[in-house]
Amino acid sequence: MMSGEISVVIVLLDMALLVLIGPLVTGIIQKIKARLQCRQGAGVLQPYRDIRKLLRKGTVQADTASGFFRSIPVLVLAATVAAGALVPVMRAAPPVFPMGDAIMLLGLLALARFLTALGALDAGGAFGGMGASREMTIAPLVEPVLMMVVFSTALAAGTTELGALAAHRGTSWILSWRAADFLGFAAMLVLLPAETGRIPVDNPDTHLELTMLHEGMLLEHSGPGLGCMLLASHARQIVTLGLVSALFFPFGPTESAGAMGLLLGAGAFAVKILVLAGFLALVESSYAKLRLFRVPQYLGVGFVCALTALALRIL
Amino acid sequence: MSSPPDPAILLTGTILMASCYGAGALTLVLARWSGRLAIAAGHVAALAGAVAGLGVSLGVLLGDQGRTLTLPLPVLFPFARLSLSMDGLSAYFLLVISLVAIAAALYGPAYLRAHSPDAGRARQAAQVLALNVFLGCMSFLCCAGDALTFLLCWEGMTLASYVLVVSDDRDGENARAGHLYMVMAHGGTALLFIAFFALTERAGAFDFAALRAAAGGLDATTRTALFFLALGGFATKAGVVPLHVWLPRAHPAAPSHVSALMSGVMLKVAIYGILRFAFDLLAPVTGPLPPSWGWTVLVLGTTSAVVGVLYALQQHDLKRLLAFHSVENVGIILIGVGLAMVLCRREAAGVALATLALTAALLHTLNHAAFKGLLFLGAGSVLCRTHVRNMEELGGLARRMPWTTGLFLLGAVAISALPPLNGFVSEWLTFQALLGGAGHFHGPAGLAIVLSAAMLALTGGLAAACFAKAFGVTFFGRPRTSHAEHATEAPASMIAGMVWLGALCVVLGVAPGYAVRLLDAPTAALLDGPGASAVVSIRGPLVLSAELALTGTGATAISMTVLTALLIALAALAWALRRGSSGVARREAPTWTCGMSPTERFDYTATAFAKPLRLVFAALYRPRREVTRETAGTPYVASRIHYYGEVVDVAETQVYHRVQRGITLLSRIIRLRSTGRIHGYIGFVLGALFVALLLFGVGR
Amino acid sequence: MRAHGAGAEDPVSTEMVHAIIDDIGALLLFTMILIVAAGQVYRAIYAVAAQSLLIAIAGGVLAAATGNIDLWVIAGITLVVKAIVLPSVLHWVVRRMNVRREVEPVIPIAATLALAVVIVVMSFHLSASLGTVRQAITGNALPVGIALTLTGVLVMATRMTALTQMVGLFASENGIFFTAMAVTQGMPLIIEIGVILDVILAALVMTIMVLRVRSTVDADIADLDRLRG
Amino acid sequence: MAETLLWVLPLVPTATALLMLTTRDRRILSALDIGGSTVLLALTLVLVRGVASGGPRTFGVFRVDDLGLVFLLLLVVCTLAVSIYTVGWLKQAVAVGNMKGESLRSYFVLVHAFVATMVVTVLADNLGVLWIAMEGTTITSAVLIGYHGHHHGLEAAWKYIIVTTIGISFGLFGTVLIYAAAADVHAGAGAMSWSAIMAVAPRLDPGIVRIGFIFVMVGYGTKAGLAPMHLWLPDAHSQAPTPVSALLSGVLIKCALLGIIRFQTIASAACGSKFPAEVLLVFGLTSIVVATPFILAQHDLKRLLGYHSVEHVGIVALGLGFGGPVGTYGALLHVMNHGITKALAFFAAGTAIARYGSRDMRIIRGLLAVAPVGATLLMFAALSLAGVPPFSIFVSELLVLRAGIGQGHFVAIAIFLAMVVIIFAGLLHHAGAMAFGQPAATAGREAEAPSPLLGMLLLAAIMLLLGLTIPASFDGLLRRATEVIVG
Repeated sequence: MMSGEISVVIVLLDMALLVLIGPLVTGIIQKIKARLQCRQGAGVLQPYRDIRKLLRKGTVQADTASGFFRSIPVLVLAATVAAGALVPVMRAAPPVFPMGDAIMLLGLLALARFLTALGALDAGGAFGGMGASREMTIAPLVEPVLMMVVFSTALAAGTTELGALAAHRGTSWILSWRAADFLGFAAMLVLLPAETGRIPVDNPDTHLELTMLHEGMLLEHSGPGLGCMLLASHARQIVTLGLVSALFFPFGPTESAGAMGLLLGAGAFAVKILVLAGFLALVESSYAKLRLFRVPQYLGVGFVCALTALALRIL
Repeated sequence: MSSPPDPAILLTGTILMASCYGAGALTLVLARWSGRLAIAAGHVAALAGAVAGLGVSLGVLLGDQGRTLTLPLPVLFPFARLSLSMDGLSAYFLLVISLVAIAAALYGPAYLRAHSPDAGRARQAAQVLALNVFLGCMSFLCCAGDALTFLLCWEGMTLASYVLVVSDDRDGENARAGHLYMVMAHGGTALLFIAFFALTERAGAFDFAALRAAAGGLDATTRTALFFLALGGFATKAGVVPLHVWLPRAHPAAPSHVSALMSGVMLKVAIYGILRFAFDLLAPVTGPLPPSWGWTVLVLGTTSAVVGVLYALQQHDLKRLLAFHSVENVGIILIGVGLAMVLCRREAAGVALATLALTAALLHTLNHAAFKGLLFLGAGSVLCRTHVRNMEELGGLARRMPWTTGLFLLGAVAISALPPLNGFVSEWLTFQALLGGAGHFHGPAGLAIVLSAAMLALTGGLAAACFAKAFGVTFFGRPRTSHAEHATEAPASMIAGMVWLGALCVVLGVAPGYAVRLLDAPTAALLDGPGASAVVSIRGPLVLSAELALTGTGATAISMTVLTALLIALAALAWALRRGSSGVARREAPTWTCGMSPTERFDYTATAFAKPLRLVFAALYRPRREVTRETAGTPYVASRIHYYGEVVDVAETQVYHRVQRGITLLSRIIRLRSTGRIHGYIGFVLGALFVALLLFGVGR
Repeated sequence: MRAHGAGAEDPVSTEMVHAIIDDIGALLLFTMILIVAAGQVYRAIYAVAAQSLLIAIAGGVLAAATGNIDLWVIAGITLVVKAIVLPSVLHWVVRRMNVRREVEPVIPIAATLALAVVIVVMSFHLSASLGTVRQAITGNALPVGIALTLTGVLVMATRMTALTQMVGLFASENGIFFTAMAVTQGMPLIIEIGVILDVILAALVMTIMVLRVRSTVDADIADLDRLRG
Repeated sequence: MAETLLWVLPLVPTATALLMLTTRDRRILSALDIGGSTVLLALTLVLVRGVASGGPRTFGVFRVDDLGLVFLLLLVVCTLAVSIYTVGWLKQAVAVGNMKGESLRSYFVLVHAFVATMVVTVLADNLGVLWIAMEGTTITSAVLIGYHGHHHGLEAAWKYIIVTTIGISFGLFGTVLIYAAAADVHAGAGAMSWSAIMAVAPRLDPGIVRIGFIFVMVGYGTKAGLAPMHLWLPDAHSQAPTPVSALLSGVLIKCALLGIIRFQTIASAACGSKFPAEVLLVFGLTSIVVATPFILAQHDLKRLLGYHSVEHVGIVALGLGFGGPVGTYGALLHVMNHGITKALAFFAAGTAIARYGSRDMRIIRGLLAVAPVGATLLMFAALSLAGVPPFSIFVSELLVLRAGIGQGHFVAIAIFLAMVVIIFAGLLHHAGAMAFGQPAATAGREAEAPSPLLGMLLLAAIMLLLGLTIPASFDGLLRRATEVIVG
């Protein structure tokens, strides 16, 4: 029944790859932003350095936090990375042994977000609460639209398994794109900043209570814990980008081919990610952050696009 | 898989269950000597009954499919022959009931002692009696083989739960809640009476077989009318929007383990009724079900899901919040049911899809029973340790009640439909079914189905937000009042009850295939299709797969088991990472509050947490908000600011209150206008005679 | 009792009986109108007495016609009890408790009269609508009876004081008696006597209560309306 | 044997009453009271067995068939319960001063005279005798209603006696017409005996029977408390001493119903069963609808129960109107169930009222706290009146419902159910408010007296039994009674 089957090893390889290049993407985005702002900016490897530093440090834990607090970064990281295992990176086919599909992926990301919010509340204090509240306000509005985008492609493919999706779309994607695909992609582009926690929805560079969503929740984490959280947010970002690439322009061997095909896929993936990263950087440096209560309208644009995509797909 | 058990054993099991519940009901006499003794004995009996029920249901479900187990009851009423008959569907719901009942029975005694130590004997006796009657009625309602048994159990169930609601605490609030509940239940039952008797009078008999036969001869309109009557009756009980208003009042009022039963199980009994009517009793002999049925149910379900969770978000009473989530989850179940109705008995693709949808619904029934039961029990242990239901007055319980916290968190993750727990499984199946349905119906119908999928996604997200709030504010941060300050962990027997349900949540989440196996009998029976596992877990119990049967690039398959393993492995890795590469010690410091010394006033409150969403959905909430500021002399210095805000149920205020006020006012007026003069009396007699003579007397 | 259809030796022919009964019926209706129109309690009482007298006469006529002994007895009893005893009792009561002599209507007497007319028309229309009754009940006895009964009750409904209500009650029972006598077969004697005894008993109880209320609270019992709703 | 019983049965209460004239001592009076009722019950049971074996029996103007037996059973059971209840109730009433010690004898005598007249109404075969006995019940009970002597009581009694006497005289007129019709075809004194008329019923002149039945329906309907002739009922039933209220509401209105049923059988034989059914249906529905608002907005506990009698009589009429074996069976069962339940309700209400010294339901609060057993019984009675299982009325209402749906009277059913639900809401509201909450300071805290409880428990037991099952013997009785009506 499966068109092509990829061995578990490669799946795990994908996953590892994602985790490893996650910070790099962030670094690249930062670099591009700096350039666009006519700054030198930090090196693209800065995120790695940050994480290494944090992992070395000791932790300062809030005295009100409960025993759960320490385990939260761990679980968040695990959930995010596990989501990474569901994204086809250098393949365009489902794995031998089924693990999860797009819905599962979104579920895992939601799990990570949920745990992050809990962690923020655990320490008490206003920042965490505010961050969690805002994050949990935006998330329920993003998820359905994301889900609709997934559906709009899944309906064509008849499956929500990303590998199978990719396989169905085939590598000759750009030729086979229909109006629905364009609209879906547009919706996806609108959602990307929200899902990756960037301007105009969130501002990753500050805890300022006026602007932050995600960062506020990390305030009480420190040392290795914070490191895990940062790593997780990098991973989350690249996983989201990976989801886009898998949904709209998959590339890679559909058969469990040799190393050559895999390398080709990996290269293609890198290119796609770079493009998307550039897009994000562009948006981030050309827009201002929206007021919290403007965000629903902003997402509304995405919703309409996704809905139209669905309509075009079904009707 | 297992050899079909001997019917005799099952019969004995059924009788055993009956006698256990009966005995439990009779333990109320022990209250004559000691209330605590009565409570204990009654719950033990209930536990035994539940175990027996579990055994029986498993026996039927794992036994050879399609066999119906029948057991005639002693003739009570000359005009009807009472009987029990258990097929896959009944057995499955019996299973659900028994699973939760076990937890409730474990949990109950300690809870009642801790929560209301001053309870009088009469009250304890009433509670024991009502609890066992409640469980017994629910169990036998699902096994009812005829209309009268069904209705008697139905009424018994309502009455018993009413007693439990009003018995918990005799302040006016419970009495009012119970009143509203009882009245609406009665109204629903009235509809059921019509639906049933319209069939029995055609059939001339009460047993379901005869009703089926009678329904065969119905014309389309009558059939649909009857279905909607029944749907109205059951929807009232299931708390479907807009018939839900009683639910968030009555469920929290009951003792927590009863709340768990009411929310986790009693609503499902109504689902059972809908399924029984739609697929079994009223289903046309051939051809698909009338489309109006399924679509109505689908729409109702979607509405309930969204409205339920939206109102839940704005609740600060822990148990009311959970009750509103029951509305939401019933909605999710109904989405699956409605989809199954729409799809069933269409061409081949339909059968598989319908099976998928029904599997999703039934599985969610079980899952919701598990995690909602767990959550109510958790809320119960918080309640009985702090005697506070308003989460604004709680906080910081994680350090004081670690077990309760952990188990509640488990339930929260499950109900938020997050992997790797059971809530996600059934919602995943629902999504797949919806996608399949959307692909199956092209055109507007398909679009509607996808939209309800989107609504389902929205529901999931909001549920997560809601429980981030509920859990975080209740258990994390600093204790806001001395109630929370001095809380201690709940007694072991209560923990045991919660652990039972928690384990259920994990097992159903990690290895759902085994639960799907249990669904073979009911799904095959209702849809005369291949049965659940043939559709959903073809590749063994560890893999869930959904054949969307569209362009056929193959089924979507996920494996909760593998994924959980992966999660655990990764968590282990991450833990190693987190321990840090250096051995620098961990130290504690106060939470960062911009340099001020933090107090509990700094912690985010539930109201504040839910505020953004309240503003986003203000159009629907119509929130009431009053801010009064006392200024000290100059208007620029506010000495204190009072804030009062509440979100009221629109259906309740806009519809129910008006109707009620209208009726009351009308009757008051009529009563005050009525004369006390004898001349009026005589006049009425004379008038009656005069009119009667003109109406009936004049020869025609 | 006699079998159906009186024999040839009857002193008066059936047609004649019909004629007489109809005439008496007319007179009864007239008295009824008097009762309705009566502005004084005494007049009402006298009218009832007259009515009872007429009924006694009717009884006599029918007895003569059918030669039915029972009817004689009934006629006698009616004469004594309803034409003499009960009216005088009422008379006594009125004097005993010196109430105002005027009848106090609830609705204007003219309206009551109108209603009475409606009732009469209705009852004739009714009995006309079922043709075959005539042989079972002599002449116009049925419509007249219905009219009297209902009008009597009408009087009860539209008069303030308890006494006038009792008057109305007797009037309506007169209607019943008239019809009962006119049943060609005649009623069984015991029944009639039982009925009359009951009427007397009821009258007795009512009188007692009227007086009792007079004595305890100085009000007319028919005016009490504290129990309502 | 059974024949002799026919004339012995009415004599039992009469004799009891006469015996009572010999003493003034309350204990002896109560003893006689209970003794007389017990004998009555025993003899009735003998009669039931006799009829079950040997069919209907006739003796002069008396006749007993299964139809009558249903009502007779109700009568004797309630009488016994009343006697038991009276013992304790009287003690309390005398203590408070509601009853004057010296006038007790006349009270007891009147009660038994009342019972005697009711026995006669049930056993009467001759329609004239039926009428006489009916009027007899009016007179005796009127005196009992006014017994307390305060002018509320007198007012109620006056309204009662006037209105019902009017009604009864209509009944007499109807009887006369039916007789006239019967005498036409049947000739002879037999023309007044129900059984004889039934023999020739199909040949009766339909027109005159129709008029006659309408008169009887309105006349006896007044006595039975069918709307809109019911207005006297709440007054009378609320003002009478509690045991008398129980007899009035529980039994007397049922006797009137029996009268209606007797004529209904004649009418349906003469002019087809559709005509009387229609009439009954209309009056039944009217009663249910009319009773509703008064139940909702009621503050006086005993008036509330009075209006419930209106509602339930309406339900019985509805059942008879739906007709058919099911409906009639249900109606008869409802007669029994409502009689028992309503008596129980009045008893429980009476004790509560005595405890709080007020009939205002806004004052009776927190009964469960001060009198758990009594409160529970009150709740039971209320739930049963509201038609909740496992109490008896549920079963009979269910049968009436079945009949209605079976006959396709969907509009009537819709109205009926709507009203039942609304009434349920009101009743539950009242009962819940009385039972729960904190008791008022005025509430008497003394322990619950045994004898009233005994009387109530007797009735409650029957109520529960009939709710859980219908014994075969009783079922047989009801079936045969149904055959008497439906044929």
